[in-house]
Amino acid sequence: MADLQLDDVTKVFTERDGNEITAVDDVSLTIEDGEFLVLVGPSGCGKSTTLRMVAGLESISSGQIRLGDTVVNEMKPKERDIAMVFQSYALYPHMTVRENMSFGLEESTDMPATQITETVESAAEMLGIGDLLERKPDDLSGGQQQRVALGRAIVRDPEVFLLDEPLSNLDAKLRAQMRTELQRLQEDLDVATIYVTHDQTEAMTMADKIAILNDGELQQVGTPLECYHEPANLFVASFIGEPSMNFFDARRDGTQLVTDQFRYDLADETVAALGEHDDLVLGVRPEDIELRSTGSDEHSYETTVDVVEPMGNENNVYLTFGDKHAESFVATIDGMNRVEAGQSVVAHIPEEAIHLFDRSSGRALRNRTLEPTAVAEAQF
Amino acid sequence: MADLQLDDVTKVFTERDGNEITAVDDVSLTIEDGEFLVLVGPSGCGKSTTLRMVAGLESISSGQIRLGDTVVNEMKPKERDIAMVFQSYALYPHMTVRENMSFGLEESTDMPATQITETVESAAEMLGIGDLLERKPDDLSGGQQQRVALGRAIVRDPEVFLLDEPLSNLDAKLRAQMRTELQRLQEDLDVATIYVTHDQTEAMTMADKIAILNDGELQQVGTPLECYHEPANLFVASFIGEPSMNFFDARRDGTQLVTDQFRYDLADETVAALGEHDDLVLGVRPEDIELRSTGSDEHSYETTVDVVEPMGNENNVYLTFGDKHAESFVATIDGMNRVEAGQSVVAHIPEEAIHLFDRSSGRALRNRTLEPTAVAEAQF
Amino acid sequence: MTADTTTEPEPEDDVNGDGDDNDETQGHLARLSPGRIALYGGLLALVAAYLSPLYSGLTTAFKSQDAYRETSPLQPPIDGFTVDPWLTAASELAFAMLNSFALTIPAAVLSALFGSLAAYGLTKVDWRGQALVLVLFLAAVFIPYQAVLVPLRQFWSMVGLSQIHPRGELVELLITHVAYGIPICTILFRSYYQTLDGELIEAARLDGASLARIYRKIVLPLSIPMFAVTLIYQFTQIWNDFLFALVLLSNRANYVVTLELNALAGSMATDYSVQMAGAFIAALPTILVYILFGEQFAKGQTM
Amino acid sequence: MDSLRNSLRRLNPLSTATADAETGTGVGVEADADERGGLVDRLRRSDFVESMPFWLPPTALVLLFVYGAIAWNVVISFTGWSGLGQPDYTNFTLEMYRQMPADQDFIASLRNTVALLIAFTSASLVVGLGLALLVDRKIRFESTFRTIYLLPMALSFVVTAIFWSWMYADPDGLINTALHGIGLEALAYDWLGDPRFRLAAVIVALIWQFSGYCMIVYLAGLRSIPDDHYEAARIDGASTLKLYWRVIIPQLRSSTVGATVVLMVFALKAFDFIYVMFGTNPGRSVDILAVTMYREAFSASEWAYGAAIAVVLFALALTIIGPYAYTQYKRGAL
Amino acid sequence: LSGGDDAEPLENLLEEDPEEYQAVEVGHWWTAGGEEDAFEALVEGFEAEYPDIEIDSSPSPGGAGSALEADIRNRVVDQNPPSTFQVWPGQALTDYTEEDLLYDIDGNVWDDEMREAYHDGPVDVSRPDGEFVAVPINIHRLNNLFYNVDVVEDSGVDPESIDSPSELLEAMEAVNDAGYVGMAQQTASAWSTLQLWAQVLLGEYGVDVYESFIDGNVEENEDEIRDSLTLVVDYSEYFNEDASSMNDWDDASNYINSGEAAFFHQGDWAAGEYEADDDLEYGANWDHVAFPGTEEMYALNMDSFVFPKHNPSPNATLRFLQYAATPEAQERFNQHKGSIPPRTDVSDEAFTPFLQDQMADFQESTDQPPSIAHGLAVAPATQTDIEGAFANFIDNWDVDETYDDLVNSFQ
Ligand SMILES: Nc1ncnc2c1ncn2[C@@H]1O[C@H](COP(=O)(O)OP(=O)(O)OP(=O)(O)O)[C@@H](O)[C@H]1O
Ligand SMILES: Nc1ncnc2c1ncn2[C@@H]1O[C@H](COP(=O)(O)OP(=O)(O)OP(=O)(O)O)[C@@H](O)[C@H]1O
Ligand SMILES: [Mg+2]
Ligand SMILES: [Mg+2]
Repeated sequence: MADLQLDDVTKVFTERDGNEITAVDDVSLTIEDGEFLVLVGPSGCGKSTTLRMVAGLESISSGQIRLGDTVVNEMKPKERDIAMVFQSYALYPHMTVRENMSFGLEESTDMPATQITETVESAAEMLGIGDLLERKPDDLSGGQQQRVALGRAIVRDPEVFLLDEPLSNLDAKLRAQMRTELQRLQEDLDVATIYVTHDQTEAMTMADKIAILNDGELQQVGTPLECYHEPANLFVASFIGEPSMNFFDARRDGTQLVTDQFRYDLADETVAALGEHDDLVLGVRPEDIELRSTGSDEHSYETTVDVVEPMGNENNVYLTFGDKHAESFVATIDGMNRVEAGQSVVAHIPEEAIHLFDRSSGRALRNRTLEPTAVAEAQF
Repeated sequence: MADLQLDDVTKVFTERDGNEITAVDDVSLTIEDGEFLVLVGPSGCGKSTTLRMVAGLESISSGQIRLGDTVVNEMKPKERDIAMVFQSYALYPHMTVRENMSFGLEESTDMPATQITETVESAAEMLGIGDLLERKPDDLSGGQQQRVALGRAIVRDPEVFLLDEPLSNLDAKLRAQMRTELQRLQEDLDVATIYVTHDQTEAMTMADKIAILNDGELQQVGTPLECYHEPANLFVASFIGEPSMNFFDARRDGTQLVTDQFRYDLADETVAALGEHDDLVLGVRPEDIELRSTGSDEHSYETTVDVVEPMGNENNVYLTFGDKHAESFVATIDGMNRVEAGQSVVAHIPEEAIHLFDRSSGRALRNRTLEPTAVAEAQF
Repeated sequence: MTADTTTEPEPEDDVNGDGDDNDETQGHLARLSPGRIALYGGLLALVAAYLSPLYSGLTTAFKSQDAYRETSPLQPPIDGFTVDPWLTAASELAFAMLNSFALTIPAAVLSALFGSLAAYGLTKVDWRGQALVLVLFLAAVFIPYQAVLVPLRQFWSMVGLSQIHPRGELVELLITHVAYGIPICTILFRSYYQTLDGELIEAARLDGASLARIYRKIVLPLSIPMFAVTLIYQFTQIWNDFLFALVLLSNRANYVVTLELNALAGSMATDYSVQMAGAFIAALPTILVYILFGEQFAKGQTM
Repeated sequence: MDSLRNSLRRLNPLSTATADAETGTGVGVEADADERGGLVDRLRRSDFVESMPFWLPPTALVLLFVYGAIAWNVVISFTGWSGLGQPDYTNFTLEMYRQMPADQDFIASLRNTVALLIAFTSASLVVGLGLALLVDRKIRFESTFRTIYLLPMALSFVVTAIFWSWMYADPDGLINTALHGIGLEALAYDWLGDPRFRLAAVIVALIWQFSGYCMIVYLAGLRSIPDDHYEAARIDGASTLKLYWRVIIPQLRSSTVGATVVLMVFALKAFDFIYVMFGTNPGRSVDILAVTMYREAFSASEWAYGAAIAVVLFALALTIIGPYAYTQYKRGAL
Repeated sequence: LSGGDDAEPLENLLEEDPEEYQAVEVGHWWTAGGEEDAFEALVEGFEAEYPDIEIDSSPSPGGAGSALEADIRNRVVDQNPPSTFQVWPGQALTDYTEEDLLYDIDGNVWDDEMREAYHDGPVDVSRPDGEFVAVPINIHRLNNLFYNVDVVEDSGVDPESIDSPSELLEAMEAVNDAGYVGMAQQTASAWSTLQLWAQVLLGEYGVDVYESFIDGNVEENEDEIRDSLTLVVDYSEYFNEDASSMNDWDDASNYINSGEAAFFHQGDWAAGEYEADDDLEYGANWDHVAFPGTEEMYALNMDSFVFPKHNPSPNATLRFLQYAATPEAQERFNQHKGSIPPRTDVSDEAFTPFLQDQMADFQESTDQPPSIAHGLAVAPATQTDIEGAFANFIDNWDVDETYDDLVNSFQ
């Protein structure tokens, strides 16, 4: 049982034509024993490559990977005591479920056959696939295959557990179900886990900690809510959350923000947080925008409803500042609220909810203030 | 300009081994001129088959399809004046965009070449692909290909427009964008449209009317909000909405519902709606459940928080009635509300929000009452 | 497997086979492990083994009669180098090469065309029973031609093209090759058409094109890569055919190159130099096709 | 905003006209369809009929030349036809089949055919698999190696027979020269002269010609195995040997089946090679049914007997093709 | 399509003095060396005689005529034969005569004058079924034993005094002891050994047994056949070691040129190899005797021309056949071919000393037994089977099995 540590890990691929691609750029991360780290980021950002370096399937261009006190850079996969679940499951199609699950134990340990049988059967029982042991993978449903892939990994009782988009081949309902199951399983196993996904829901709901990668570089590591509410930069702010945060380019003019569409007065402490930065981006999440039929208080603006997307439990309302062809921004309101396209509404953007970013570096200068309410106080 | 009408349309496939598969079972539907009908349902429920029968790509086993007053059952696809956009786009890879878009006009009309050119160019302009006309499909991005496929369909100025999961090959951001575009386009074209998808968001946001299929049978036809708030049966109730509606098996005992976990008093008008039915399913949407720290009024129950999935803008809270291993149900609360796993909370299930279904037939006996609030009155 | 595969390669010296080995650019020479060296050694030894018949043939073909008698076949033709065998063989085989070309090219084109038409009719258009027809085609690919030789002879002697014109035999052979080429061409085209997106054809039907127009405007242009494969396959098959020619051709003037090469070998039994030169000349077109279109050739072989 | 449809309409008066016309005639079409909605009309419209021009001519050619000829061959085998005359289709006899068991040449060639079938097929598969595994190890110049191993496949059997008769020549062919060169004179046999080695010599030459084919079939199979199977096995701790033995090779089953069918069927008809090397009368050590058939029919004018041997050959081929075609059909591969 | 019954009678086709002749297409396999020269000489002579008629040579080399044979058969079956073709006479023609595919040319070509000029053997093989259907053009002798003079002298053997095949075995023993190859032979293809066995049978047991054998009486002659086969097996001990990989007789005959072997049995075409060798001289370095025991015989291998029905050029064909039967044609042809004219009235002046000796032997010969290996003696199907038997024989030298095969060959 040990922590997994990545120190300045870099991976450079050299293509045949001599081009160098830095797939992973100087990434440092610590995954504590028992911790569940979710690695997210857009396609091609280096998630899989990072995972494969940890597994030993890809060499490390520079930096160190340590498991406990051991540097594992030069170790072969089988010496690392790591188990991995692949996106495609990579089940051996010619072997039964039992053979698939035993294979790793037979190859990498001296465990006697009877004990292997026992281990495999108890793991299968735990995963609810005890009665499928004699089937071939092709005769299993997607969810069952997924469980076999998990089973194959857990029987080996590894130090570190790696999962590369393990749910992406399942349909929505099954994915939701497996998500919860996986989470429970990891809690039970209590082993350091890296989980790669590009699904936000998975990232938010499963992670102890999220690590966000972009273009090979680590953007932020934090709890899901930290990343949601206190994004380190523009990229994280736009990547996390659906519908995405609304952004307005803004210039600071004294204690006022000036955008193409509106002016926004800032409180003193907000101004202080900005320091010298004048070229800014104002961000606000759709659910933080309040819509009212009338009103003219501070931070309220006359807008026109462009489109309403009713989602049942909520409505996404696309708003524009007067001009129909200007870019719209989105506010999310309760599904029971009725708004019609074309209607005029007042949008209120509360100051405690705004994010401000430096436009050139993208760095967050000021994140929203969090005043979490306990359930007790809220009405619903 | 005509309505499209399906009367008791059935499709039976005979497999090689003689098995009969009823892919579409006695479906009747009317799509009015200019109407946008979205056909949803789980995989394999017969959506594509229905569409293909309308297009004439699949023969009709029984029933009638009418376009205006004409029965088109026996007509060949080209005689039906229908355009279709395929999931794979089905662009002719060896032809330029221009040739792709002209092909249908050349094959099915006597339009002179100059006029074809004009038509194609104006449609391309409209779709913003005017400068791509000389490219081959392989040189286009997914979104551009999608637009070409649309262009190919609209230049033919069809009576009916069919789209089979046209956005499923696009990534999330592009999908959201194309969704709005498609909607606008259809409004402009003002032509009867059937749109197949299994994406709920698309169904809810794009449709004038949703038709929900399951296992070849039509479950409900209605506006998106009707389907969300007034599901015709259990299937629709569980299919529409994410997270899915919570269901509790219940027995009626006088004016009380008795479930394994709790008792629920019913108002008189609710009891009246139930008629003779005693074996029921109680349904309630996650966002309709209110959580409070204390309280003991009617329809409130002591529960324990099992898991909290923070999604940023909202939290999905999984609750159990005391026993940790009983099945949990889910409530959605605002993202700013803090709840912890293990905490005890009181869940309030308001009577106006509950749905009741007959357990054996699945038919809805009582749907929630709708009291839509105007934006004006709501705080947010 | 040779012993070297038991040696574990470095982590990224991957054993998997997706063909594009990006790791090799990191300098194979720099990290040639003993396992790799053994691997290349084995591969080169196999190359030697596979090329040896051609090598000994080639050296012999350049040797004069004396040099051939006196030197080992391993020895390159340095003393006694001559191109006479090539000239002799070429002049003997010239007319037969022409016959072969006149036969092979149209036969290959026709069988590919028929195969493509049949595959289109049997794949992209749905009707029951096509699977049965396809089973017949598949079986026909594998039928030993001995099972049809006698009737084939009878059939053509009844038709009697050879009596109408001295070249009639070649036409008979041509038609025979077309007929026996159709099954494999159909199977090849069919497996290709199955990978073609069915929605393409449906889109064209919705666009108002008839089956013939769809074939002409959509399927045919998209089949060009497969035409390359089948044409190359059929070209080599027909060029290399011996049995049908042996049975159907009786007039020397109509001999195709395989027959004439066999005749040459028979009449120059002791002159290996001329035999080898002749063998190379007869093989030249297919070797050229193979070298120029190796990819398509390999595809055709694997169906 | 102007409706797009209308703007298109304006652009396109013709289409409006046709659209209107269509609504006008629509009823007519319906009535029409009702009147002659019978079988004939269905047929006319059916894909079956419409697709006929495409598949019928080639199918007819195949039926005539392949299946018609096979049937005719069976008929001929019952006629007892021999000599330069014409078969007599009025009298049928089983005589041809009756005399087979007593015909030592036939027995010998049947035996050789089966031996060739088994030895050649299995050896080619093994060699081909070995080549494929070697070539698949991310080697440099992979395509060059592949090209060389597959090259013999491009050659006519007439050509390869000529090359190999020179390879095998005793004492100055390349093989014996090489054996002498490395001091293994004892192993330098007269490969083509000695009846003990003739069949083996033919098999070796045929392996040379066909192993490249097996290689590409196996390579295609190997390349269809996803990379992550290799990776999963390595994480599972399998050594390279175990990886291949337990994970990779078992997945090549369908490649093996496909290649086996092709090789076996080829082995049945391997005629050209033996004919060119040894003539029509190669002797019992290397005679195979394909050659015997040719000799009986076309050298001795024992047409019916030749046809009967061809029927036996065909039956052998059928035992191989039949199950294959059937499973392909069952699997829906057709 | 059936046989030749429906063909026009020859008389209807022939014209006394046709205005125009079709070209004569001649199928043959004389495509190399002296054979090619011989055929060209024949054509030259004919064209000088008949300037109006063109000869269209249609050669099919390879397989010692087997390619031609198959081609001709196919064309005859198709009723599309060449005008005439080279074919072994005798039983080799039975397939044609059974189906009545050849014209009887008695009267048109054969006449009394001609018949007188021939020995019985050649006449008999020209009318296998009683009707004259073939015109012989040459004769090769099969019962020859060539030897290298130095080698036999060195081994103390006198070929002239060897009287029977069994004595030949002893002579070979002596040669072997002297360090030479007893008999040069090729055993890669079967016909040389079949031919050798036929000579052994003739030499050891005489013409009657031989003729009884070719009539199909195998079992009546079981002992003779077994013994003669055994004798060939004994011979094989003294063959050159590489006999089994030699496909061609001329590789074997080379052992005589080079002085490595004493004896060589082959048709008289082998003499060409020695005559062409500048280092060797007939009588001094190489010499020839009849195969022991066959001194009175002239074992026949012949080529002939026939007149197939459905003939494309009947008038020209007739002229060609008539010409082929003349002494002039046979002289022209045979001096190049290395064979002797079938006619006995041809001057020997133009021939080599060796052939002159052979012509003299022919004049004096009492029997002219036909060749088995070349199909003169037995029907084609039988010949194929016998050849098969010997193909097997040279593989395993098993007398019992070969005897059984020979019995079966006639069934
Ligand atoms: N073997 C390789 N050779 C060259 N470049 C590679 C290789 N593997 C990955 N890359 C490149 O490295 C970058 C990161 O790839 P990686 O597979 O880690 O992305 P990812 O985040 O897993 O993406 P996805 O979400 O699509 O799986 C990409 O630009 C990719 O093209
Ligand atoms: N050609 C066919 N032959 C036999 N069965 C078919 C055929 N086409 C479709 N089916 C069956 O009909 C049913 C409906 O198929 P259909 O393609 O219409 O589903 P779908 O709703 O479009 O599903 P998806 O969302 O996966 O596209 C399925 O059970 C399918 O297996
Ligand atoms: Mg990845
Ligand atoms: Mg579908």
